[in-house]
Amino acid sequence: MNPRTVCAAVMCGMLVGLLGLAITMRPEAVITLPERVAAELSRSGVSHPVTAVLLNFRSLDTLLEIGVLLLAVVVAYALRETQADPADRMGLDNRLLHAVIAWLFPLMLLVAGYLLWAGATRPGGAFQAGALLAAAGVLLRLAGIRPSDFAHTLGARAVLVFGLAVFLAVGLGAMAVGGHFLEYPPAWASPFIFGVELALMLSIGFALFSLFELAPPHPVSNKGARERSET
Amino acid sequence: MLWLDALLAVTLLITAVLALASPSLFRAVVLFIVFGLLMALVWVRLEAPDIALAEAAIGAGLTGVLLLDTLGYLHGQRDVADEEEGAG
Amino acid sequence: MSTEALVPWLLVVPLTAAILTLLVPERMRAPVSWIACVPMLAGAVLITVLRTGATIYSFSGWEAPLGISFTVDGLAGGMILLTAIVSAVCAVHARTSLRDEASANAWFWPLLWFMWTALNGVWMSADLFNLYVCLELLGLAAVGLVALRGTPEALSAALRYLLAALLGSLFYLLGLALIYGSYGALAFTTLSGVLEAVPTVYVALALMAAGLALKTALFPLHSWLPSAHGGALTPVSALLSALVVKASLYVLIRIWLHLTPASGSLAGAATVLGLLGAGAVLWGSWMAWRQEKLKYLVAYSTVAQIGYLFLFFPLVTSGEARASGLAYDGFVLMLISHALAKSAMFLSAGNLIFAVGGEKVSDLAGINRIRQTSMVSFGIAGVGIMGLPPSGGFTAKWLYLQSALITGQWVWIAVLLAGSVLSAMYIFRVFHHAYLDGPPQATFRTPSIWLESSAMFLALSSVLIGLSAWAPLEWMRLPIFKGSH
Amino acid sequence: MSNALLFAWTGAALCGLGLFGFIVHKHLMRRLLAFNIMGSGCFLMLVGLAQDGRGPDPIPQALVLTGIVVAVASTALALVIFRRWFRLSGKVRLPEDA
Repeated sequence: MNPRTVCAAVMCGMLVGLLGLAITMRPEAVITLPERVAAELSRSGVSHPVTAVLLNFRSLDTLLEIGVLLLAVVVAYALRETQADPADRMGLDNRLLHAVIAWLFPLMLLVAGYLLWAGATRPGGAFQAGALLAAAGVLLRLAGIRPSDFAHTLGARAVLVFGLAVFLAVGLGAMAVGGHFLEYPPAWASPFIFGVELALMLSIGFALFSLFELAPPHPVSNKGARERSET
Repeated sequence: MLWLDALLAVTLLITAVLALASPSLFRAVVLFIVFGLLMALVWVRLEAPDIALAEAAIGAGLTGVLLLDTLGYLHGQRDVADEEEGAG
Repeated sequence: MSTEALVPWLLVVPLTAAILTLLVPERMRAPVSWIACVPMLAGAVLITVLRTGATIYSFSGWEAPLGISFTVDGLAGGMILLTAIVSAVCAVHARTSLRDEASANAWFWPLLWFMWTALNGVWMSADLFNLYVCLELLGLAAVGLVALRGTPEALSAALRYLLAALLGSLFYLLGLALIYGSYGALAFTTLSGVLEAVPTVYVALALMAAGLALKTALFPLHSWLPSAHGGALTPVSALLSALVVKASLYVLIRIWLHLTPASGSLAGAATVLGLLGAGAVLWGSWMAWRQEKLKYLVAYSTVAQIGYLFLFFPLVTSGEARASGLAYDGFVLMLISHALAKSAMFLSAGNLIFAVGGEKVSDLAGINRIRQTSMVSFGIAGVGIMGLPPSGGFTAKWLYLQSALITGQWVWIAVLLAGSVLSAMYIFRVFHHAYLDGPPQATFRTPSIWLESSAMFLALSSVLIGLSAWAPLEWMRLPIFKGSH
Repeated sequence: MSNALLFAWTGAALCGLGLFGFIVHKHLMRRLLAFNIMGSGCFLMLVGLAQDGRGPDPIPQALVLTGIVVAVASTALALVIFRRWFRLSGKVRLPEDA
């Protein structure tokens, strides 16, 4: 047994032991927040409680979380420029794949739109829709289709910050009409939340896609390519 | 239904162990994606469909793609078999 | 004008600046950032001057526990001002020092603004989960800033830092899960005084403390810090050592002050934290003395100084009101003077490295013959780090000593004295090399006035804060420690 | 035992497994896998404990959604830095683990 394994086993045992102790010995829970959420739901502008928590009651968390996502993309940009990349990977040039994508791509956009719209009343919302958009982008990318150097344009950066900017603008708009930051007037809550979600979906989707796109490209993994990279 | 959940929990744990212990990194990543999909099932059982959707799309899907892409990058650059020895 | 209206702007302005710096052309990013520093400084000064009592601000108009509330009390206000001053001066330094690093120069600015947003969030947030998001934003921004240099050393340091930060966050999140599972709330105002002295609460607090200690690089969890702080670009090193490591410690202090169960003793936990702090002081100073590279010496000095900050825990739990008050004052002053002195020291070290063209302490040979301003600012900052009068570091240690004397905790007095001697050793080692004979004067470069004056400004502030310590202490005193003076 | 509590226990076990893997492994990608598994364990505990003996609770569910996005951002950031590190150094581990 090397010391590292022993150390890991001890730490793991301690953690599980402590968690077990905490779960078995925990006091009678007093959780009333779900009732509070249910009571205020009608004033939140959406009827799905999770969306209400994410985009109204605790919207500041969501705002900062978009910042976290954006930050990861910024670092990817920064490192990409520090070191120049080799030639781009070619992608899987496959006719069947192209045919499948021709069908799948619009379908994915459609489902993303549905998820966004559904988020107000039932499961779904900007994150899931954004992830689907990103997946659609990755699919295109795998098929060798790429938006020509779009990543390095002002437009790309504008799409990235769009969600955060709209979120901030809506928050400030709420302040302009006399509320707190991000305090939607109940009558306007629905359209505000939908607008924010739409912007977030675009930015989240593009950010997740960029994290894939901005990673250093590698040559196609075949023998020839490997030899090229060795030299 | 509790026995079904217990079965799911056990499968989840076994997948996690396999993903962490697999000698092949590629197999570990694939098992991790399976783990993510099982997590999505768990979220459905916990009446959290929002998380289930996000877990399947982001947790398993995108993280999996990023991991696989990185794996391809490692192998595309050079043979890392010798590096992997002893890391398992 | 009430301070309440200022609170959201302390997040909105840096986030807007982050967006703008991403959109404008690269050469405009520094000027835009400079302009944005002005409202940040103004807001920080206003909130310090105008605040009376604790200001509570509910985001989205939903009060805690349903929504997220920020609390700006004396401690938070002081940290906002400190952040604004140090970050603005580092921005001045970065404008010149990053000019030769094309990519770093372009992307430093948005990362700086995300970091600033996260710091302000950490100082003000009174919600456990919101603090988690703020800490993640801060951690990823800091990791990005370390990686910015792009060298293999910087990248591996960034990865090690990232792994430590992520693990720390997970421990924090586990504690949070246990607390929500038992008490159904995340807001400090709701949880304060509610937590009972039961195993679950202690496990939750211990997990959070462990995670935060890892993020603060408390000995023996400090191994990620020296390469991250020592290997980063100079203004980044200054920001990380002065502000970023303090954020997780600050959250720990908040939890300690607001969430620990009223019944039940904390003396055991406080002693453990104090002993680890003592270990940090001794080990960090010793390692600093042994470093070859100048910036690594300064980074290990941070490990040691974090140890002093952790002595707060045993001193504040002594049960004697006057001793607790003194310990709090000493802690606050130590925090401020270390932030100012250490950022000054890193900026000076960066300038010295630029001047002599080598990273090692021994490369400094001969620099003193040509009266380098950077050597002077390094020395003034060193006075604060060693805790010699009239610096803030001296007054802080003096307050700690008094607190320890009242309750007769001789161990910590010994640690304070030993730490001072050790820090004098590693700082005089730098001076020793500077006085040695070296290459002819012609091989030295002269750093620009911007670089030298920004380091000097922070160094002088670290002394000034010692001469006028009553002012920040008066502003930053919390109600629970009032009346003890 | 409710199924929520069962999954909370599962989460605790996953945290332990993840921590073990995180410490024992040296390959950075394996450490990231372990981090993600530990993260999933944390999320399970958060929701499981809150929902034990009660119905679905939207607050921890929303927190976990936020947590998942933060986790994927962290993982992606780690992979980006890792790839650069690998390209410059040819190594898949941190220098002190080599």
